[in-house]
Amino acid sequence: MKTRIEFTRAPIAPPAPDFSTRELGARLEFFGIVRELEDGKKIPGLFYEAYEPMARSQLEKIFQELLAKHPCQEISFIHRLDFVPVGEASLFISVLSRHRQAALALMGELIDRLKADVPIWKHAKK
Amino acid sequence: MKTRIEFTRAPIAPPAPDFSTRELGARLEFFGIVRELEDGKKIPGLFYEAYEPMARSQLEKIFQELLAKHPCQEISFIHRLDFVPVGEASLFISVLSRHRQAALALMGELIDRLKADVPIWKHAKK
Amino acid sequence: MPVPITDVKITILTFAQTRTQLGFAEKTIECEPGETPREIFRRLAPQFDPGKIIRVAVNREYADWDQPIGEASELALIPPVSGG
Amino acid sequence: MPVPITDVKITILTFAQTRTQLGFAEKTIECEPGETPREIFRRLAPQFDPGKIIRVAVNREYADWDQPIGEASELALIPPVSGG
Repeated sequence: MKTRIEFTRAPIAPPAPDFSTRELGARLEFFGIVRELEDGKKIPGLFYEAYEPMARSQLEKIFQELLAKHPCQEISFIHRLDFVPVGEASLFISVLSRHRQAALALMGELIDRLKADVPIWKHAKK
Repeated sequence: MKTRIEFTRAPIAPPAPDFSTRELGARLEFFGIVRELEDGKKIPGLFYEAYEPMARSQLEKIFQELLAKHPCQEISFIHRLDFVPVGEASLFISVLSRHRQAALALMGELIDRLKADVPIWKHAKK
Repeated sequence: MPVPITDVKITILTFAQTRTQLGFAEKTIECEPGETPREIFRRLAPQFDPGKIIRVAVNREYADWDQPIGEASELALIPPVSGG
Repeated sequence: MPVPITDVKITILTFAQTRTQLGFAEKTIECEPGETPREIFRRLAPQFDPGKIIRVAVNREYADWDQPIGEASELALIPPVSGG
């Protein structure tokens, strides 16, 4: 089981997938993209801030909980911070697993948990 | 609503995402990868064949059914045919949507339907 | 005066294990519009039994083994699929 | 003979709207181990009310507003998160 958490201030560059175990049949990737309308108003982008050490430990805990339910072999999590322009990714998650069902279930629950419990905030203004 | 279906004999090159509507908050990508063990035996890869015109019409029908349930803006579907070596993708699907839930639900159901009803077959030998 | 029954030309396609079972990938034959897929395959390959596993497609749509083919031009055997 | 209560140094962090509400991003203060987060913030910013919406983290874990902080070294206000 490999997990990776990254916070970056640069555009997100998804990592190359590692299929070296040769037993991974499914790779699922999610990109969260900044949309042009926020609460009905046109915006140029969003600012993100994180309580980074706590966000990391929360994510690690959530990963372990979810991996116990949905067997997957690898999770990569990248969140961009500071200004993210409209049309660019603020979030990237990839999940590798033997079977697609575990990857899909884990991905859905991970994003739900992220949006409920991981100390990251977005703002229309800095 | 944009849909795209491609069958290719070359390695799968995922298309660049189009966020030109600027209202798409979620992009989900699935890669189905050929695993080294098939029925417990080590293989160098798998051969895929398709009844291509029927596979296309089945997929179009499935897309329309699923889009009516799960509002998404774009589906790209690429299936590789002939020999696909272990560790390479036989299948790529991307879904763009406003909200992640629709993309996740559509992706899960689309792969289930693919594996039940779309005339594509894999073989260990040519 | 009854209209004479005109035979229709139909292309038969086989895939995966049905290709091995029937020994051909594609064949064009003459059928009557009133014939069903089951009757056509019984005539074409008496030893072949689709059982409950092999489906049939008429003009690229899943069809009933016992429904007359009408003016269809393509008939295909669809063994259990395994794409993905 | 009672052990004298030693004050602990604790770093207070604020994020998002709580940063504006409290007027600082980070501050180090002295607290007693028996103090709770609620008591510390009442002392630090009497006008601030976390209500039911703002959570508190003690040493980078969600904690109870009314649980003494003990030997903790970091206290953070966590308004509703909105990552993703």
